[in-house]
Amino acid sequence: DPVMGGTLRFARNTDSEILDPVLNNANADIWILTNLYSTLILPAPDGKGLLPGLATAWSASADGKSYTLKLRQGTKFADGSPVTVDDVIWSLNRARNPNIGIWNFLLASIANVSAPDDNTILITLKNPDPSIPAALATFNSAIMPHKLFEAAKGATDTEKANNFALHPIGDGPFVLSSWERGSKMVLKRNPYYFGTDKAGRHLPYLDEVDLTIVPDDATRILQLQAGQIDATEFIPYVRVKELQADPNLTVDLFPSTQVTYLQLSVFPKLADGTPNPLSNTKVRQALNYAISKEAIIKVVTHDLGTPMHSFFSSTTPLYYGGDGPAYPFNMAKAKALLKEAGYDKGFELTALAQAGKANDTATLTLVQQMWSALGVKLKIQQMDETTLDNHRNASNFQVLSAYWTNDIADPNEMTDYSAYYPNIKSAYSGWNNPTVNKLFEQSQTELDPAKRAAEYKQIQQIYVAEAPEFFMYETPFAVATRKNVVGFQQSPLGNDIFDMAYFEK
Amino acid sequence: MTTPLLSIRGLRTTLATERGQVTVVDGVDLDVQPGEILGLVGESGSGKSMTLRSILRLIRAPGRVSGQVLWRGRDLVPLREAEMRAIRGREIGMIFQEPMTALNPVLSVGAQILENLVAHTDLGRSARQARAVELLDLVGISAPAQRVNDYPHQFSGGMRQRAMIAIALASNPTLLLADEPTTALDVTIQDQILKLLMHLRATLKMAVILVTHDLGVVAQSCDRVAVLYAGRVAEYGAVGPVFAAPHHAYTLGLLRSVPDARHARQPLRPIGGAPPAPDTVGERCAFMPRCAYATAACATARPPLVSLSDGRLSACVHWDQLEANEWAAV
Amino acid sequence: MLARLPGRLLQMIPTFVLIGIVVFVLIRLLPGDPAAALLGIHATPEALARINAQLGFNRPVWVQFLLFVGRLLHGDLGISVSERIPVTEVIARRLPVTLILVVMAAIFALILALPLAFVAALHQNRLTDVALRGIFQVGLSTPIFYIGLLMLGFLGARLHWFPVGGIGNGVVSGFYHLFLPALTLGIGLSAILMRSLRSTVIGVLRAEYVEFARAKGIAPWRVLTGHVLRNSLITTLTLFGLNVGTLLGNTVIVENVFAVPGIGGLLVEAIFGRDYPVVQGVTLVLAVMVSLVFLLTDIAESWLDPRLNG
Amino acid sequence: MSAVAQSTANAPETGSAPGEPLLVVRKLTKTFARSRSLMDLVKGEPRRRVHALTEVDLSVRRGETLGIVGESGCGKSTLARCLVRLHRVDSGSVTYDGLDVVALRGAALRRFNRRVQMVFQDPYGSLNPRMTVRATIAEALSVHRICPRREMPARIAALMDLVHLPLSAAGRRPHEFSGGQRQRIGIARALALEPDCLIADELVSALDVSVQAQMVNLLLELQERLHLTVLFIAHDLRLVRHLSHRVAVMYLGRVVELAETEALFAHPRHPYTRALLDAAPELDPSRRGSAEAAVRGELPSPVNPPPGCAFHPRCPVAIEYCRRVRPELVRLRDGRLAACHLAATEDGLVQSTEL
Amino acid sequence: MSGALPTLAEAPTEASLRRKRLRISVPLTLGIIITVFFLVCAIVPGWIAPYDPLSFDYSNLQVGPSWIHLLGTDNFGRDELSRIIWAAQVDIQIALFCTIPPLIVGTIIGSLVGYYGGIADMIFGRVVDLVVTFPFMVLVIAIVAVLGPGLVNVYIAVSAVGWVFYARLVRSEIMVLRQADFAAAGRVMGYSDLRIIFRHLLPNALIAVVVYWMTDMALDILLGSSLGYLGLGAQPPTAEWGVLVSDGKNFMDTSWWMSVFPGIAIVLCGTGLSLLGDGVADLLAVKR
Ligand SMILES: Nc1ncnc2c1ncn2[C@@H]1O[C@H](COP(=O)(O)OP(=O)(O)OP(=O)(O)O)[C@@H](O)[C@H]1O
Ligand SMILES: Nc1ncnc2c1ncn2[C@@H]1O[C@H](COP(=O)(O)OP(=O)(O)OP(=O)(O)O)[C@@H](O)[C@H]1O
Ligand SMILES: [Mg+2]
Ligand SMILES: [Mg+2]
Repeated sequence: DPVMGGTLRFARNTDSEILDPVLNNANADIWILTNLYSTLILPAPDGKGLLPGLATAWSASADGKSYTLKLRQGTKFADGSPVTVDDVIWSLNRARNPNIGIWNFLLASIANVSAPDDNTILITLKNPDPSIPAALATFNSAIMPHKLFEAAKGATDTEKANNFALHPIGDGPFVLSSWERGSKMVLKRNPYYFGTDKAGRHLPYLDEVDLTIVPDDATRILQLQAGQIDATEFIPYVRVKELQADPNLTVDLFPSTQVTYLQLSVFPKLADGTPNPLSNTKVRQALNYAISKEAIIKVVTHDLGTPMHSFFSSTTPLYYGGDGPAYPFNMAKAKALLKEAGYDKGFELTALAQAGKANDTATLTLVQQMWSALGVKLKIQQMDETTLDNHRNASNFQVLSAYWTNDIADPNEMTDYSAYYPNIKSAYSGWNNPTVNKLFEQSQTELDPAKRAAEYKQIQQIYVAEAPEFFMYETPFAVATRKNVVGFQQSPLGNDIFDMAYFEK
Repeated sequence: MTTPLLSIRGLRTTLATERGQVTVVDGVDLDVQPGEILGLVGESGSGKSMTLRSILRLIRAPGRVSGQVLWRGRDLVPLREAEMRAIRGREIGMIFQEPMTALNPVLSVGAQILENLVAHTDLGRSARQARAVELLDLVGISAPAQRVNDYPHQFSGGMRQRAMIAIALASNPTLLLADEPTTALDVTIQDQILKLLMHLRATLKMAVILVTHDLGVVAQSCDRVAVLYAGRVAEYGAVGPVFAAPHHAYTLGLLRSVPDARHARQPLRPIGGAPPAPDTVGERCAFMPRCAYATAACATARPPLVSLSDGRLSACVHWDQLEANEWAAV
Repeated sequence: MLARLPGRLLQMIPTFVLIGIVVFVLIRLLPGDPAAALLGIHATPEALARINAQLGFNRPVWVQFLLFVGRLLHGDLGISVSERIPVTEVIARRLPVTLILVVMAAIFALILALPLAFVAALHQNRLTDVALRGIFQVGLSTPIFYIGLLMLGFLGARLHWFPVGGIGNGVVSGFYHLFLPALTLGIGLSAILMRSLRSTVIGVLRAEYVEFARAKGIAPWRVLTGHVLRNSLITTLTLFGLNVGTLLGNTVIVENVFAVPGIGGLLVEAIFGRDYPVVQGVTLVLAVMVSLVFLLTDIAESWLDPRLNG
Repeated sequence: MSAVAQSTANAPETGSAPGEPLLVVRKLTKTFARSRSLMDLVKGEPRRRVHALTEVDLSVRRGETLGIVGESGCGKSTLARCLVRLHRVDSGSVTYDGLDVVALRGAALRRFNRRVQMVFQDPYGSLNPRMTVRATIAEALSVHRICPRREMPARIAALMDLVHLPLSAAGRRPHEFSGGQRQRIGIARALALEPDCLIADELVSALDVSVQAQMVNLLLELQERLHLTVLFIAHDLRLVRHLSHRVAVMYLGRVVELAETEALFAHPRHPYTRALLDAAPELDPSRRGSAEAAVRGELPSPVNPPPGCAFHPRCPVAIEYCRRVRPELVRLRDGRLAACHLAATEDGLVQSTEL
Repeated sequence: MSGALPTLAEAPTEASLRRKRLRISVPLTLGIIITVFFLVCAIVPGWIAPYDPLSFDYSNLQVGPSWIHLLGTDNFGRDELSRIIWAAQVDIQIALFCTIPPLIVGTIIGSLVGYYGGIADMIFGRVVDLVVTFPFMVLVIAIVAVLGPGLVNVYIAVSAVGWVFYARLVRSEIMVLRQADFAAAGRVMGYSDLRIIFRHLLPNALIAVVVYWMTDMALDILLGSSLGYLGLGAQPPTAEWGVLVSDGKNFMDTSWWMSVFPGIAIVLCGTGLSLLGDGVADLLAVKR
């Protein structure tokens, strides 16, 4: 049985920047936010389904153009003040305001939010949107205390948000108690949290979570081994086996939506005006075949990864993996395809990677070696993240090592990003497939789950066949804890879930 | 003759250099009588400073001192370091060749005097302070109470030399080893320092070994003189007779190198060549290659220092064939 | 020295202005701007423009510089782009840690280098000397992060003598936590100091005034403490002053390894995060700090060496 | 060797006959600024200066040796350096063979330096430790294009012979020589330019007596052979007396007495000269001086020279007038120059009542 | 006059002097041996390295030192020894390219500034303040971030900052040397300033420069490692000692050889360079 109380000391590799559900943009913010704020609907810890949150029930109208949600009774913010419909309406309106933050696109289909009565929220849409429940379960739709926010210092929304986020009062399982930037964040149990476990006990079990910042992987692991912390995330894959063998530790491998792949530019011409061999589908296919994912999975992920079947992870709803791994290693085919494309003499490519990410450079080093058999010379260039993003966002790259984690339990975010041209040219790759574009637009308003699944199946199949990326692997989140820590979970979206964690006696 | 205060026999000092062991003091014999000033002259590198340092055993390992240094009848050479320390500064004081480098630039002059007093006297704190001021006064530094806390760089060259003397005199030594105390100074200041030394010798009944380049200084201030050449004593005797009739060809050469007022702008008669580097002499008279009187006899062995009449010693085979020095005839 | 103090302080001003300009230009030469860094892969031209306008980074650089200087005169360093709080607060929280770290490191370096340099110098070219120099050569050639991780692994995780990184709570625990990182930094510095210190000590030991002190018949340890130590310290201080920059540079690595939220790590983070106000602020604070250290070493030197009071 | 002698002999005659003043110094003043602290600046204190030379008057005759003596820091080296233009002078004039030396620059200065050369005091410091003797001399020859490249070895050999250095030493570096030999190299280098005036600043001070004597002989020989005019600066009165035709005595940046050598040594007129002579130790042990020092006190600081006669604080015969009024360098009855009120009074140049 | 002729009989002959001048001490010999060893590695790594430093061997990942792989293999199964040998090429290159441009530029600027002083010296003083006030590593990181990672940019960044240290060193040496009488002698001889600076003063300042240069080379190899730790140094698959050490960091517990052996290479090379520096300084030193 779960034991109440205790302080869990958890080490992260980087600190949060802002604890505002709407203005944030870093994973380090997002993954902690769900502990401080609740949403109307909660994502299931396994990422597959949705659970009641501040709303106990929700339903769509027949035409799919409105949603009605029933608010839970008697929920309170961490300061004891009640959560009202006003808070809900204001929070959702703020979250979908196109001038605030970058997540409003998730709620772009909402036309209006209103409250027919004190217990009901009515959301009307511009067009049917099947992803709305999932969007309402996403961090940016968190319900915040309107009055307290307005009371925060500052003239603009940004200023108020900055100040409010220093001492945020939310309706999540924990409340921020102290924050030493760059070093330590203390979360205290929120006594007003509505959540209960199956036995009806009030969550969370823990009294306190201490989040310390330890940038270096090796140091974090040393701390865990020394018992200075109880749990830590981002265990390098190379260390997993070794830590699993440690009798004091448990290593959890949580299913994740994380995929690692190489992003490409498929524009006919590169930024410098030279012709781009990767604009040729056959070349992309050939290079894909020439990568031994097994070898990479073995060397880089130490067999913790699995090959990709689609461009998003197998934990994503509507995933279609029926055709097997994308481009299994086949050098003969690769050579043949390259010859067909007229590139059997080989060519040069430059791959960009983020400096200091050992796995990225390891992967590229392997790819470099594998492609050399085709006469393709890969140059690796590391750079800092911002410079890399700059190259990406200007489509000024050939190959770029990338990874992705979903923020919403729906495939649309990733598809919109990677495969849909009109928005950002399919992640700045320039891949423009009219069929995919049309299918995606349809799926965005498709209310019939079966039809939507079919549309997504087709999108994924086309994507894999056209190969606008080099498929690598999907990996779980590796979290190591002391043996006596039970119940900590990391959702496939990456959120650290502390409310069910406790210390075993 | 009274028993000498200090009697050195066969003093030999070997230093370790890049070229290996080098003997820089090569069998020096010397006597110092109580209360006398003994001049030690010789060309640069002849071993004057090393002789003084060897007396106090200020030669660092792996350098070695051997022979006999009888200080009031007690041989200093075999003494332990701790015993030696009781003699250094206490019974035998020493002033170094260059006051600029021998005074610690970061300690006040007073502090450097006090060090000596702490080590060798049981004066109390204030008594020591008073003594330091008294010493500076003694060596002729005006307003000593104010200057005692000054640092060496705030002193002029002459004052630094006086400060060194004050330090060496701190615990009333019986013998003062003065290594070229005036070489870096001007004539007028040199004159002051030498007169000071002679005055102190008289009042404190202290013996002095005075190392100098300057034959005039020897003539004016010393009772006896020892002429050093290539790490050995070439000639030893009372100043007057030695200057009047040198008994070593080298001493004669030195005296003749000095310009003579009566022969302005006439060529001088210098000793040709340069002194030998230590340890390159071999078994012959070290001065032979430069000597006008050299004969085959000089080449057989290093001539020993032999006792001549009235307490004079010479290591010259031809001591009796030398011309008398000319100015002595005046 | 005290007479020259105001002059020295005045002399710093052009240095600070120069540093300000160089930093201003240098950081703006980096590809991407604060908005791009904030938004990462979510950047769209509109969002970039919106945020840069909000932060005031759309104005000409010289206007920004003048505004920066204007605010600076009121003690305002602007708002951190990533942390969204005033830079002064960011620095106020991080600076003390680094200060303590650096001071402790300096002390460790001196404690290590000074006696060992003496030992080596006194045993010149003998086995002790060769061994000590060998060890310090290893210290000099080992990457600092590696020394740090070894310390953590052995003294921290294995022997449990020290905490594995972090800064703890409270003063005592703070010092305890900073022990290993300071030692790591100190080892690096001591290796640099040791080398020249040894030859300095050898030189001082040969100095005539040391010989003269011996001629006074004072005890050897008094010669060492009264004459050799003091004179060697002067050189050490000079050398130390020259290496403060290196020391601060190494905090970048050490703070990372030991999870110390200091200013070195902050600066690099801010450079990578294009957090202009933080980079400017931290650089300025570092410049002031280093200049103060120079000043302090100068004062200490002139206290140790009366010749400098000329 | 003969080449050197010849070319000097063939040097164009520049008008003035032997014995005529070749180098004339008038009212030469040189000060060095001391660094000023900000405090001084704030307090408005004027920049403090070292008065190294104050209104120095001198003339050197063609072919003569002028000796200059004086205490350390009295400005002897500064004077020498001003004469060869190592220092810029503050005021006053230096005329060399009718040429205004102070105004020279560029090529003209270089031409002047060829005629007036200097040999330095420090035998260790004045030679580039990394250059062999041959290179040192060859550089001088080639920079000034003294002779064609092929003739250079012969010229170098001649010069080395002139200063009595064995030719076998040409390939060695300075540290392989003794002090006296180094001074010879320095002289050879200076003579390579075939100068007609040589300024020897403490040429022998650092050397042993026996070597000093060798150098004195060399100087005499060279002067004889090459008709050099020599400015001989030294501490050692015996040497100055031996070498010089005339002697100038300096004190605290001023010339206090200038006379024919023998006259000066026989009858010093300035009390400082007298003190200097008294203080010099005689070589005859039977003629010991008094037990009292010849002069009290130390050289005053050139930063704040005393008012009136600079020597008055140490002068045994100073009167009140000396404290107030600075004596000018005047020609006394016997033709010598001296800057002393009392000497002037003795000669009746000044009415004693004026004092 | 023959009496004035110094007798040179006792003086050592020219030949014996030359021998003495070139007498090579034990430390110097060691320094030369080590340096030459690494130079050979750098010039012909292919002749010495037993394996291709780049070829993967998936069946031999992270195996410890053995007779087959003397220093073990890395996480790609690459032979560690071969990688270390090939890395010498890069590291010697780093050592040279990071130091020679600053050496030349710094020496020239330092000489001129030291000799002439004045305004240029004051400006230089401010530049020195700027550079020493700013942590060296941070400055290099910033410049590399501007230029982009990669060795060439590291060279540019280090040179852009590093010349100041050489210039400062040379300046202070020249300031002392220009007071020397032989500088004055040069002026009296009518030599041009440039001749005096570069022919007379500079050669005498070079010892200090050489000693500093050797240390600097070793430090730059280390800097490469710190930059490697941050991913800004040599780009994969290029082997570089510093990067090898920092790559091995994650394997300290499981495969210690991956970081220890390249570390030893750095130590050895650094030792060799500093022995060489001290030895050469001894040889060049002018005895007095
Ligand atoms: N530390 C040393 N190492 C090696 N040789 C030395 C050392 N000190 C002195 N010598 C040599 O010992 C010899 C005697 O030196 P010493 O200093 O006694 O000469 P000196 O007569 O005092 O000369 P000076 O008149 O120049 O002071 C010289 O040949 C000198 O080169
Ligand atoms: N470059 C300089 N800067 C400042 N002061 C100087 C400089 N050169 C000389 N002086 C000062 O000028 C005065 C005269 O010095 P100078 O060297 O001419 O004396 P000197 O008579 O040659 O002494 P010595 O006999 O010791 O060589 C001294 O007080 C000296 O300190
Ligand atoms: Mg001596
Ligand atoms: Mg002089």
